[in-house]
Amino acid sequence: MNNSLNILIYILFILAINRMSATRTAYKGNILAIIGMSIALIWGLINLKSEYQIYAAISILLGGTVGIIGSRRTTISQLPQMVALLNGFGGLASGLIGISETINIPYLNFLQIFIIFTGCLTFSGSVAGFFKLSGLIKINDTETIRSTSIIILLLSIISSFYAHNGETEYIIGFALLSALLGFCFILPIGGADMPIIISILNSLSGWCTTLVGLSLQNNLLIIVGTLIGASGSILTYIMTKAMNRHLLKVLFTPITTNQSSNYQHTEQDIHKGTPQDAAFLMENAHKVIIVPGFGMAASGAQQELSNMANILIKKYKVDVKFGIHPVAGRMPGHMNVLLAEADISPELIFGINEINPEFKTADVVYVIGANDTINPLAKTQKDSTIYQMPILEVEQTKRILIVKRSLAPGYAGLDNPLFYEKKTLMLLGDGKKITKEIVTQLENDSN
Amino acid sequence: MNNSLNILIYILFILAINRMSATRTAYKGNILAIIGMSIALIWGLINLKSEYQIYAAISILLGGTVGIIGSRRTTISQLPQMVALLNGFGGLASGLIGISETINIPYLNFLQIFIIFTGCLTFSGSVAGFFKLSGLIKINDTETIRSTSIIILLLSIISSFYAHNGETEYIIGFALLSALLGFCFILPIGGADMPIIISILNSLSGWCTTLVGLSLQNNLLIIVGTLIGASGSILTYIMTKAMNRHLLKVLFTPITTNQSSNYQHTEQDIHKGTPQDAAFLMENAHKVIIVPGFGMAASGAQQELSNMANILIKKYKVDVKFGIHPVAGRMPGHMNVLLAEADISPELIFGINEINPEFKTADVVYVIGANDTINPLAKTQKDSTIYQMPILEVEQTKRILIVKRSLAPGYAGLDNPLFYEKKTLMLLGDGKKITKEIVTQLENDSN
Amino acid sequence: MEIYLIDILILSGFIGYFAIWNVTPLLHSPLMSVTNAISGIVILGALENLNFSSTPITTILLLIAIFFASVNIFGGFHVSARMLKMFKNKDKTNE
Amino acid sequence: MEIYLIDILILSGFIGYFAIWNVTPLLHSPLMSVTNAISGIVILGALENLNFSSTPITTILLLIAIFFASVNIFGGFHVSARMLKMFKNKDKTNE
Ligand SMILES: NC(=O)c1ccc[n+]([C@@H]2O[C@H](COP(=O)([O-])OP(=O)(O)OC[C@H]3O[C@@H](n4cnc5c(N)ncnc54)[C@H](OP(=O)(O)O)[C@@H]3O)[C@@H](O)[C@H]2O)c1
Ligand SMILES: NC(=O)c1ccc[n+]([C@@H]2O[C@H](COP(=O)([O-])OP(=O)(O)OC[C@H]3O[C@@H](n4cnc5c(N)ncnc54)[C@H](OP(=O)(O)O)[C@@H]3O)[C@@H](O)[C@H]2O)c1
Repeated sequence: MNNSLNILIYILFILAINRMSATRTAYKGNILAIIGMSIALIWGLINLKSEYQIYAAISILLGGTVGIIGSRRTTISQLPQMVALLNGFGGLASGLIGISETINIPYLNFLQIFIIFTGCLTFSGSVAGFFKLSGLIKINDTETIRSTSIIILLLSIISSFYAHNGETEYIIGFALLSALLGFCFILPIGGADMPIIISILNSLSGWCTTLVGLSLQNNLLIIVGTLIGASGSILTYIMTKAMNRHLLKVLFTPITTNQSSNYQHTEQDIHKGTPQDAAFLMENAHKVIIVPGFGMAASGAQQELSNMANILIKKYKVDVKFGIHPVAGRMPGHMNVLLAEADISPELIFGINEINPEFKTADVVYVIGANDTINPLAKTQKDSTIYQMPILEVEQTKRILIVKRSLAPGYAGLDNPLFYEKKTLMLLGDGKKITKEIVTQLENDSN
Repeated sequence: MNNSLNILIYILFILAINRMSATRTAYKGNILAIIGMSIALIWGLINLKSEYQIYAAISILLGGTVGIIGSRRTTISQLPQMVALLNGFGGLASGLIGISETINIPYLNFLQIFIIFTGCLTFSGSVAGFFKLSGLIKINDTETIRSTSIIILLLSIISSFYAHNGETEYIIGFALLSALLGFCFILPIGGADMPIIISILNSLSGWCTTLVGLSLQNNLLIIVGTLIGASGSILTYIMTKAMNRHLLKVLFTPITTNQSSNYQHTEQDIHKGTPQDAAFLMENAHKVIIVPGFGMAASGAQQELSNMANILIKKYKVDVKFGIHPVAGRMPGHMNVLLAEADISPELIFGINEINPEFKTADVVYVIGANDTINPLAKTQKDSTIYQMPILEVEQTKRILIVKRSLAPGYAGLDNPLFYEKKTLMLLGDGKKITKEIVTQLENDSN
Repeated sequence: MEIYLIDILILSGFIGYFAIWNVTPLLHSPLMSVTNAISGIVILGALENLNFSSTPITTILLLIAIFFASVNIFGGFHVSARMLKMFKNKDKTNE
Repeated sequence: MEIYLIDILILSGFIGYFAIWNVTPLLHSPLMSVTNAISGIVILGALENLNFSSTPITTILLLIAIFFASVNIFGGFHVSARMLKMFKNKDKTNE
């Protein structure tokens, strides 16, 4: 009975993950996974000694409530940090299981040491990722942190030998060191690389599950954990390829935030435009390409953008396309989620390879809150974190409209020479507000 | 050591099968599989008692030689029956292993009975498939054969109880009955359904391997066998979908070869054309679609067809496309293999869904040796084996040229009303010869 | 049994590999979020261990583990559903 | 061990499923032919059993099995290579 349920559960999970491969089936995939998990939870509770059942149920209820409230409170643009944090909690759970297993045991085996290490590291690394993605921590002095983390690594290796003997103080010490290591290791990593990091941590949380499964001889945990571990690793690989980053570089190259210091401009160097200018340019164009970035997410401009596209298409017969960079925003597919939310037809949305040849023939490109993903320095500035990342080749279009609040750099901390080009019109202000004004203007103008 | 080799081997096989998913990597996939198999063979020989090594090596060498010579002697249009036959040999090997295991054993277990049954059935079924595909057997009285096979099925079930006791005569009897069953079961199945049958047998040969693995507790055989068994089953499913056939119908509906009897025509009802007519029509067309079928394979016309397409494109600036039906020829992908052999650019080749909307706008369609796959009766004739199979909608084109040797029906034994349409010109003769004459004519004409 | 254990690890790894390889980048975020929620299955480990818990400390540690794993599970599926619902709605309007 | 055995069957089945699902119909024939050749791995069963062969009959049966499995293996790979070579050549000329 137990084993056939285990099999049922992992089959449901495999089918769920498989469904995630197409937008049409992905939602159902999630439901399959929820069904599998519900079976697991119920079965787990039933098999519990009756004296513990009530406590476990309360823990689950409390945790579940916190999780759901947390998720509800999260705005869509905060989803990436939420995913990071949740991931960390999974790691923490494994770590705690590992610690509890070692209490009252004379000797730890390697498995248990691994569980504690990986679990705690995943937890604290995810928390660090959460802070970085929320913008709560900004790091300048990466070198010191890196040297510190090497020392911590050494300390935790040493402490693992002591922990091996099963004394609780040492085990706790080892756990804390592992956590510290994760934190210090993730902290100095370039912000632009955070999605890769989340993916790595995701994969680690899978491997934690495998390790716990191995220690408990539980085939369900082993299979599911390995599945997630492997899929996370592959996802990491695919992402590093999409960003043209090497994994080792992501992990070990210090960020140099001051790389743009030799590139100081003021608002006098730019050509400022008004929403009216923008509306005029776009309604007279044959072809407009819209390039959204993190700023669209931050200002929640997607619905206005959808209105703008609709008016341009219907009223002014403009050929409108959306060009989406694979790492625009703060997580892969971030823009797609938002544009889908605003009911923008998928036929209008194009990936980097399809849209890049089109910039040449477009009349106007409307960049809203995108910066790094259109930054031509990616081609030339060797010491930048985005060097050699493929960009959207916005610079080939006749007129460039850029909406952002200031001349502040993007996520990678890099100034953007496009802002100062003659053919660029800067629309300084909140993305949603400016787009709304453009829409109003478009509505009033006669075609 | 043994187990790490096993793991290495099945990893190689999995990677090999994965590589088969794209034309670019498929050839390498085959090589990976060959490497895996070589390791297996060498390791198997090394682990053999020295007294048997020489005999086993000789068997392998002899078998290998026969296999390679057989494959070399096979013309490309005979490949399908060759695959069927080889498949059968795999099944036979499993069956023999099963029988040998049961000799000198007081009681058989279920596994061994299954191995013998599946192995022998796969063998004889494949042989029947081979005969049918080679055209060496044509069956009319399917009903009798079907009733016979039910009797045999009952007999073999009964005999399995006797065989269970381990007496050699009964085991042999059971094996023979199983073989007879496979033969009688496959024989009456419609010719048009043979690729589905081969795929089923392919999958069965995988399951045989699994069974042998289970009986020997060999994880390599279990994993690889299940892999092939599952992939074969899925392939079967995909194919039945492509042909719009239901698996149960494939297996249990008798073919009624005489369905076309109410549709008797003579050569007087058709409009005969010459290669010169065909050349004239095509060189003056804007758009020509070429539809090859089994007749192209049989006559080996692919190279001439490639020449014809080239001349039309280069000299006469005609827009030439190839439309390929998924089950044209005698195996899935049959046409694609041949067109690839003749170096026809893949950009010119289209599947049924892409090409069907184009027939309306084409001026001429050049059908060479295709029949069932363009037969409009598939839409109307309910009792035919191709009923509801999607067809290439050749009838929508202004002029239809059909090359075949006679008015004989195609594989499904169905007459084709297209032959007698006013806009159709029949070019009776060998596919290659006629195409060659058209090429000569095209070369001589001035554009 | 050791022998089969390594097979299971390898085979599961391959399944993870195949399942992910075809996913469009567009769905990478929801995918991560779903797999993340699924990895909360480790909660079964905590529940199982609870049966053998001998001291209050381990019981409390395990209950905390259950709490956090539940946050991960419920929050993760909820976040995923939120992301995926948008795609789903869009798909409907297009049909 | 029984427990793990069924896991292995299921996982292998899934791998077969995933590996095949994306194959274009164009490659179904070579695919069948390659998997067919691979299923000749059953030859290892014959070789293994040969070590325990006690009577001439079983030895002969197993040698015949080895023979036919080899026909399947060598013929199968050769046929596959022939089919695939055509695709390979075509691909080169296009690059
Ligand atoms: N997608 C992922 O997987 C992912 C994950 C993490 C990091 N990243 C990294 O994030 C970057 C993404 O590039 P991106 O081009 O999308 O964004 P970006 O380079 O981070 O630039 C976003 C721009 O939006 C502007 N902005 C912020 N809030 C705004 C508002 N309310 N209204 C209008 N504009 C606003 C900001 O300028 P102002 O402050 O002047 O307004 C900023 O320059 C890349 O470096 C990428 O590697 C990507
Ligand atoms: N692809 C697969 O997977 C597969 C496998 C097995 C069966 N099938 C079935 O096979 C059929 C395939 O349809 P199809 O349209 O390709 O072929 P078809 O319906 O079998 O017709 C082939 C035609 O080619 C003509 N032909 C034969 N030799 C020729 C030669 N040397 N020169 C010129 N013409 C020649 C024959 O007519 P003459 O005798 O008058 O020349 C025949 O009518 C379907 O029924 C399909 O279901 C398909």
